[in-house]
This record gives sequence, structure tokens and C-alpha cells, in this order.
Amino acid sequence: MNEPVSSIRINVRLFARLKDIVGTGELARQAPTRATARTVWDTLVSEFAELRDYEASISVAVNEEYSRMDAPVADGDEVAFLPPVSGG
Amino acid sequence: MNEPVSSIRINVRLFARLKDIVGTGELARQAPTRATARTVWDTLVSEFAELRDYEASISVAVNEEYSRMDAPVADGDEVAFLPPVSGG
Amino acid sequence: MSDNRPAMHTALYAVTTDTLHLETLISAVTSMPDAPLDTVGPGGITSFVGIVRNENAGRRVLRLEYEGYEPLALRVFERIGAETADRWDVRVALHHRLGTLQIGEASVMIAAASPHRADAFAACRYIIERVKQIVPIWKHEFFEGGDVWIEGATADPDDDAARQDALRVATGE
Amino acid sequence: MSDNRPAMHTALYAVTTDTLHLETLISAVTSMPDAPLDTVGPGGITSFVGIVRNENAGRRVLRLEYEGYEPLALRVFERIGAETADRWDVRVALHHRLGTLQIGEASVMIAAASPHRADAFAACRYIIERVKQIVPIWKHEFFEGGDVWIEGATADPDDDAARQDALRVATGE
Repeated sequence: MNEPVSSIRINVRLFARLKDIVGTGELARQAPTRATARTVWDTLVSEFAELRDYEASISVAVNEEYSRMDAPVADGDEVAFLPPVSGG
Repeated sequence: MNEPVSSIRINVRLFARLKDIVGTGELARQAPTRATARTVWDTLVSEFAELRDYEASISVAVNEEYSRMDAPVADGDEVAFLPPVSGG
Repeated sequence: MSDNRPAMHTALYAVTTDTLHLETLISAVTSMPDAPLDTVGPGGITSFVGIVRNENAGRRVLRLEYEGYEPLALRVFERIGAETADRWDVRVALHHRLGTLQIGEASVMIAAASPHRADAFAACRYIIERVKQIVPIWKHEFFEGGDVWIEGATADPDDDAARQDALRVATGE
Repeated sequence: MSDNRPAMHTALYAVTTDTLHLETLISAVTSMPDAPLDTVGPGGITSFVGIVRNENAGRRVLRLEYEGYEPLALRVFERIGAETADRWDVRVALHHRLGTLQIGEASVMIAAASPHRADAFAACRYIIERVKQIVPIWKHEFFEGGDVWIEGATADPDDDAARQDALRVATGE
């Protein structure tokens, strides 16, 4: 295996303008075993600087449930970052 | 003519329980030329004592418009007496 | 039925023995035949449907028979519509059924379209309150063991206290 | 379309690219398959329909494209339904459309049935406020001269202040 033993794989979902910034709504990223949703977000921000504008306004969902940025994430989890919503 | 010169003819409309008390929803009554809606009502009450229960709660319409008991009525007018409403 | 469909389709106010259809009211408040093409359309439509219930004041209701003074009822509908238009940015429709209604059938339907949903909600609520206050329509209730004419409010469209009550309920103020 | 009609007919919550139909929601909130026959049915049904407008913030809107996180949106619909059931004596339905919507098309429909019309009105209003606060759906607005993602509220279902705001608007308290 090429990947470090201490790494997990996270399926990331992005929506609306976050998706436009990154260029896709679905991607995968590696994270340390004790990662939180914030760890995953910070990884994305390091790659896509424009995401930083959403630092204070995003919501996060883990495995299709609303969660918190400090929630731990596990290998294979789906972590979705949601810009401010505008349904209705 | 059999009717006195000073008399007018009023077409009376009654609804809901008023109609049940009188036994019809449409009737005609004579009234003096300077009659008001109240004059017509009092004529009916003198014939149908049960109507007196509605003294304080009826509304009146003259020629298909809400009116007042002290409004003058004219020959050929339609005067409707309305018990408390319960639409909806 | 097919004959009067075109007319019904644009009737904002109706008193009828026919079954009521909410789509008809919604069409009526959203189609604006006289409006210029660039007019901003409604952002929201609120509606209310009143349904005949099988229970009233502890009585098992079997059916209702609605009686109305039709020409005056229609004029009062228009009056209520004018009252809402004075107060809110809204286009409204109001249909009431007469005759025999079974449990579960719709007796009254209201629709209010507005660019602002607060206006649509307030107007719709105001209208049903005003219907119960001043529209010359009566329920004859047939229940297990008897029947009774329901008597609610003494109708007086000029009673400002009643109108203020309806406004308070509608706006929550 | 004909295939999913039976299922749609009883769906209280839906996120779909299909045209929305208010009759479907009203059927869903008035049919009570599990209720005993002597249950008191609803006395009133309040509904709300959100319509795509041709103007927003001074821009001439051409169309909207709605995107959603569907599985989470459905769970949030159920959560909002539970919030209303906790508070009011009401049965509710909530359908939201996704994909491309033209001006005048319905983006969201809500129905609330209750024995008490005050409950039906409050629940319906509460639901649209909550939809705008916490449902993971986004409007992509295409207007004359460009396009923009509309960003409203940071979604946080546990934000009690937001929930209290929605309650205040719904009850007028």
C-alpha cells in the first residue's frame, strides 16, 4: 500500500458555489485517523483558497446527518460541506 | 284598490331558523309608507312570537345590501332578516 | 360542468352547490389577465380549505346543509376582498359551497397570492375570520339524534371591533 | 409519471424534479390510513405554494436551478414535521422541487391539516420559515446579465434562536 497506515479515506460532498469553486461535487481525500470534519475542511481550503470565504458560514453533515466541525470522522465516511441554504 | 293609499308592499326574505319559525323563506307584508326595516320586523314578531328571541341578534339587509333596522324602506323593497351567521 | 368551467376558472368569488376545487382558486389568483407582461408575479400562494367534521360540541355529526343568501354573500365576498386589498399586497379568491355536504367535504376555499408570503398568510387568515363574522351563510347541522341551526356571529360589516379582532388574529399583533 | 402516482399520493415528504401538485399534498394530510374510523378528521387545511418570481433584488430573473442534498433534505423535512407535531395538533406534508424551474412554476408546497385552523395556519407558516433556515437546498439564479448562487441562512438545526424566530413568525407572539 502506498498510503500511510495512519490514514483514512473520506468521501467529500460539496454543493452550490462550493462545488463550483472546487469543480466537482464529489471527491475523496485522505485524512489522519483522528481527523475531524474540520481537518477535512482545512485540507480542502489549503487546495482551494476561495473556500476560505465560507469558513464562518458553512454547515457540515456526516453520513447524511447534520454534524459539527469538531465531530470525529472515520474511514469511508461521507462528509458534506454546505454553504448557506436558500431553499423555498 | 283594496289597500290603503298609505301602504307599501315589502318582499320579506328569511333564512335558517327564522325561515323554520315562519314556515317560509319568502313572503310579502304591507307596511305604512314611512316604515323602516324595524316596522316590518315588528309586524312579523306580532305574527310569530318565537321571532322575538332574535330581537337582539338579527341583521337586516335591504335590496341585497346590509342595512340598519332604522333604515326607511320603500314599496317593492326586499327586506331580509338574518340570524347570526355560521359560514365557513 | 364542462359548460361553466371557463367561467369558474377566473371567478375570484363564488357561491355554489358544486364541489369546490382548490386549483380553480389558485388559477384565479395567479392569472393576471390585465397585468403587463413584466409585472412581478406572486412569490407565494397561501390557501385555506374548510372541511366538514364528524364531530361538533360533542355531537356525532352526520352531514351539514348550508344555506346562504347568495347575492348578498357574493357582495360580502367582494367587500372582504376589498378589505384585504386595502391592507395587503395580495390577490385573493373565496369560494363557498351551499347545499348538503358530507363529512370530509370542503365547505369553503380561500386562496391569497402575494409577492410577500407574510401578506399571503395574513390575508388568507383574515378572510376566513371575516367569513365567519359577516357572510350570510348558515350551517344546518344534522347529528345523531337531531338537527340544529348553528348560529355564530351577528353579522355587521361596519362593526369595527369585529374587524379589528380579525386583523389581530391575522397579523398576530 | 403514472408509475409513481400511487406512492406520491401518500408521500408526506418529497424532493423531486417532477412538477409539484397541491392535490397530492392535501390527499396525504387528509387520508389517515391508520386512524380508527371514529377519529375526528381535520376541520381545516392550510397550504403554501412558493412560486418562482421574475424579479429578485432588482434583477430580471430568467430561471432558477435548484440543487439539493436529497437524502439530508428528506431527513430535515421529517425533522421539521416532528417539530410541528410537537407543537401543534396537525398533520403536515412538504414537497420541494429540484432542477430547472421557469418563472411562475412552484418550487415548494406545504400542507397542514388540523381540527383547529389556528394550528393549521401556524404549522404551515412555521414550516416555510424552517425550510428557509435549515433545508440543504440552494437556488442558482440565472438573470439577465449573469448568474449567482443565492446564499441565505447558515443551516443549523440545533440553533434554538433560529427556531424561536420561526415560532414567533408562525404564532405572531
